[in-house]
Amino acid sequence: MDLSELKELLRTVVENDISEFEYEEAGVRIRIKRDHPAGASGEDSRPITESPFNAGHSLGGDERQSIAKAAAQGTAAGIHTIVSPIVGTFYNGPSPGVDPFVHVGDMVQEGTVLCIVEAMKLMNEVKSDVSGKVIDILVENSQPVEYGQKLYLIQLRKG
Amino acid sequence: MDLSELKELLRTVVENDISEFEYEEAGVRIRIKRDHPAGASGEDSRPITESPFNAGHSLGGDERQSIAKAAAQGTAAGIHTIVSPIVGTFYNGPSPGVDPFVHVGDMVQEGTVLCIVEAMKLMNEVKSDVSGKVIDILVENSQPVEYGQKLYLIQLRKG
Amino acid sequence: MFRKVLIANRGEIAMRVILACKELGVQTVVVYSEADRLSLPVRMADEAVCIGPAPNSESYLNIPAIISAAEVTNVDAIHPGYGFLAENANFAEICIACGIMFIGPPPKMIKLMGDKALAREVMQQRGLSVLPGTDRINGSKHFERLAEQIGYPVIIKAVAGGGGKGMRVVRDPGELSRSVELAQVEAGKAFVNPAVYVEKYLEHPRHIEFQVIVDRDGNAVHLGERECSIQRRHQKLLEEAPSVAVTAEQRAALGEKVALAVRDLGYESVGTLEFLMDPQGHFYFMEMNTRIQVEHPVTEAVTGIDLVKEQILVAAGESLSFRQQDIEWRGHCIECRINAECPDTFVPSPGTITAFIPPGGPGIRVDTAAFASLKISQYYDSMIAKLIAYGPDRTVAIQRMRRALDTMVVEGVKTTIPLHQKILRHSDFTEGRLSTSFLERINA
Amino acid sequence: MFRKVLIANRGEIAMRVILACKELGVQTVVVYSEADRLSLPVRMADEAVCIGPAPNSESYLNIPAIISAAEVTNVDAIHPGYGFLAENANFAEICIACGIMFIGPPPKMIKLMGDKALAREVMQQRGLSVLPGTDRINGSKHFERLAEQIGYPVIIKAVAGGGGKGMRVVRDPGELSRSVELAQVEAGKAFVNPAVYVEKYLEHPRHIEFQVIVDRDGNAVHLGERECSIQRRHQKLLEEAPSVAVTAEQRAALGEKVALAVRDLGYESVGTLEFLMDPQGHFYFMEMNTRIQVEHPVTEAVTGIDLVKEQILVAAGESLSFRQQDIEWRGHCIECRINAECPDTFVPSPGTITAFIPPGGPGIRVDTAAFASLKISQYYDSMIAKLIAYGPDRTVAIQRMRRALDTMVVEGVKTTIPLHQKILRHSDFTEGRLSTSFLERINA
Repeated sequence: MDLSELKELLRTVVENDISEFEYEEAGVRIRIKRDHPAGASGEDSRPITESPFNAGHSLGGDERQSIAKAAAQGTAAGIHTIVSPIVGTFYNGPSPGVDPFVHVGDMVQEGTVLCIVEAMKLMNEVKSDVSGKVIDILVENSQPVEYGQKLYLIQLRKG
Repeated sequence: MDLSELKELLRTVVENDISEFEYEEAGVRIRIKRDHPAGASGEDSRPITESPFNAGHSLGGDERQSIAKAAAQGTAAGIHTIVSPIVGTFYNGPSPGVDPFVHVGDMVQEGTVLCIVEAMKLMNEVKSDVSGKVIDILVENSQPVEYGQKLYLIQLRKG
Repeated sequence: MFRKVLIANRGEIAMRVILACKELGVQTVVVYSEADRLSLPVRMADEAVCIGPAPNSESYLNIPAIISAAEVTNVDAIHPGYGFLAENANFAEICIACGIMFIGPPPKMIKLMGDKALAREVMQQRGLSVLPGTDRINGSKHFERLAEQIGYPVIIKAVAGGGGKGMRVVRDPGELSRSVELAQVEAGKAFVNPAVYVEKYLEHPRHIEFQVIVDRDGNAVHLGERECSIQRRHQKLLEEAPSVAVTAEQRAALGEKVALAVRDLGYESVGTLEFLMDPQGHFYFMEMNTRIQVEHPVTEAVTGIDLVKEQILVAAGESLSFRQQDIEWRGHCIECRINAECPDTFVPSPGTITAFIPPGGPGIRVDTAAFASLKISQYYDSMIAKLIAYGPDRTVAIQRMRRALDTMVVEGVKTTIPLHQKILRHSDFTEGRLSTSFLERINA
Repeated sequence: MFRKVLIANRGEIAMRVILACKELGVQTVVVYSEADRLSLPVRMADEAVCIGPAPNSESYLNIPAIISAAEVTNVDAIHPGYGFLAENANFAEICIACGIMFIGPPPKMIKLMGDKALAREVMQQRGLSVLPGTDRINGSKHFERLAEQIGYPVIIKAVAGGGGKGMRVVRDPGELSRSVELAQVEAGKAFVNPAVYVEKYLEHPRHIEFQVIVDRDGNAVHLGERECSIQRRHQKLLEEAPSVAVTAEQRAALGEKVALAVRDLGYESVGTLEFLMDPQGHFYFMEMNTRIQVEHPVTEAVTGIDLVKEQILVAAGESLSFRQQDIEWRGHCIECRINAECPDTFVPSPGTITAFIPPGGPGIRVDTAAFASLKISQYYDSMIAKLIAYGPDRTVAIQRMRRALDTMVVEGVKTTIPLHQKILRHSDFTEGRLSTSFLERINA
């Protein structure tokens, strides 16, 4: 079976909402498994309430899910996500009015301090655990962040 | 099996609301699983109560489902199912103590009277709508039957 | 008591009757159409019998099939629920002829109250006020003068009516003749019987109804009123008990009249007398429903009486276990009908419920046969759940209903939840300024 | 009143607090672990903050993370629910030090009642009977004579105890020494504090507890008793109010003592005093829980008082809206804890709930955070729902609970439903012959 046939098969499996598929013939073996073939979707009757948390918008169920997944899986190939290790307030620099630790485009080393998350008056430094280039900063200065919230995207250095 | 055959198989599985399908023959092995084909399944905490209906056992959810499916789809190729057109009491012959209209093994024609379903003192004849051989009688004499309940399996005459 | 009862209905009311029977230790049989094979009542009843395909005429209105199912399962009685055959005197008569108790009033009472013009008459004779109106009109003569006497606006209603069909409001004398003819055609189509009558039309009345229950020994007790003013197209959407507009004195006085009237008529079982109430506090009898109502839970909450259980007990010949003086009204209760329909246009929204999380916590009752993965069929009524909130007073009942609506999850179909959320937060509702035109007013 | 409250808990009690806050018009924030990202409280709260990974120590017991979440969301108060940090005096102190109200009693009251031996002492001083027993035992000297005086059997209990840990029954004097040592080791492991004490062991007592609520002005009201005799491994499984074994006179007399005692101690908030009751009708104070109990709904049902709302109001400095003479007990209420565990072995049964249909109808309340497709994590408590049945009397409450259990659907995990079905149909239960050994007896 070639790639285009495989892709077509995958599409068919998804379209038909199959949760598991196995096929074996003459040395070829295919196994497809899907976790949430349909899952809850559709309309939510709950009124959306405004929240000061997370840059002025409440995290809806789907969003919470996608954050969880992203945090768990990392993102696209070669891009590393730095997440907040604790709940607290994000500061991009050592004190107000001072230059941020890093800007988009900066190269960082493993161990470079990226930001501070303040929790209970304690300033917790968040260091990069990889070396590479900062390609995005996902939160605003002095914004509250939760555990596991994505803070920085780092393009890994090749090789 | 080529891709178009596989796709057709998948579609058939979905259309018929099958939850699991496995096939193995001469080195070919296929397994298909779907999560929520239609009804709820799994463990049921409800105590099973005895019912006089349907030969002394209550129809559980799954059974009801399977009857619905069978009634809707017919059964395997070449075998035709005669279902009850009404709710009532099934009689295999014209009156008690008299020979049944048909026995397993009998050949029947389209229009042959197979049984009577009594509803509100009215005797409703059920005729065969195909020609073939009676291969199974699925209910006991004078048993209550519901709408759509399978009564006879007829092996269609070939050609 | 009955040993086994057949339930000739579906959805939440079938579940409701199953629950009552389980509490009474009575076995249950539900009949169902092919479309309801995976329904909750089928799963929860002791026995279930498929009686036909999805269309009502071939299943839930199919009298021979239902009677045949009752015979093969050997039941003592049939509970018709509401809708379908619940107010079909012919069905009640056939049940009785087949030796099966019909859980409802005697057939002649169903027949009497099924004739809206006659019901007006007998209730008027028994001291209930009715709106100025005519007797039935078969031709179209003389009634112009009658309408003139009554005073415009008037409303034309079908004698055999119900559900808003064959109803027409006439404000201009010039339109009377044509409106009568149209109403007659509509009534003929909807109810076979084309007869109509004319009545004074109240502009912004409240819909107030009284619950009664009568046993075979002639003990007649009223359980107070329900306010059902919030309607769309003459169909109730939200009900409450008690009504903020009814005083304890009015409740006692009208309730007594109502109980006396139904006893005098030889009524048995539960029943509901519907009134219009004008802003001056006058009550006008409109019609009597001879079955359990959708909105019975609000009365159950404030009186503590299980109406469905009592209905079954009374049908089995038991004497009522309470008298009028035992009835106390306590607290306040609101019911919201959660329908699978667009909350703006009221167009039904059939489909598969993908998520269904009913609300819980103190004071909340949910009557439903819905669950996640259930398919809502286009063949049947769109009501999927009744959300019932009780509290020590109306303020708490409203707070509880709001949070229940806000925490209820229904996905896969559109529902009336957003409309109820709007109603429950509208100052006209919270301050009790209700009338049958409430919904038009707040949507305007 | 508070503007915004943070809920430092999960599952049904987090939902319960959200519902109370919604009724009070208070904004809610829930904190949650990664395992609870798709939970109902997270969906239903106004805001939700992830505070850590699944293990309790890193999330629901992670004080800095919770306080930090409270600070960034700018809440006025924290509701701890039950379990987790609810009876952690240190947490309550930190909340107060950070300017956040702790919705519970003053920290020193938590500390006092956390020392079971000291709690015995102060309550005995205030006129409550306790079982004959010793003060704390640090070494293992002298207590043989004390045990002799008390009379065998005796029970060894951890001073810092709870949940059955560090408890040992001793029937044979020869086993006392070894049992004390083992209990000390167990207590040390479970609670850090190895101190134990010895008490007379009652063979078949009832577990009866009294609910109190005290406001900041010193108004102390008792809301009567709950019977919680049906336990497995010292964990409650089924509770009811009132107890069939407690007379109105006993309720009034002990209730008054209890209310006076807690007021005298300077207690505030809701609290529960647990007693053992011997067959002669004597009550022995065991311990006091300084939080809302799992079984609070049975008291809510029979008194009509919303305990969680009152708890929040009292914490906000409001005066109680009722006095002792306003409290009336009406009807009967039973609660069954539906746990995701094997009904025979009580082994937890984590997994994904594939179908979840809570029962409805009159008199039924369901407190739960479960729904179809929810994953039950092995990290947390196995209770997935509380099924609460109210009726005008115990007979009707039992009938309703039976049919509620029979119509509840939980698929995908094993539950305690079959065990409750067995209990509710056992003649010892229906006739009220209860003791803490009930479950062993009926399973024998």
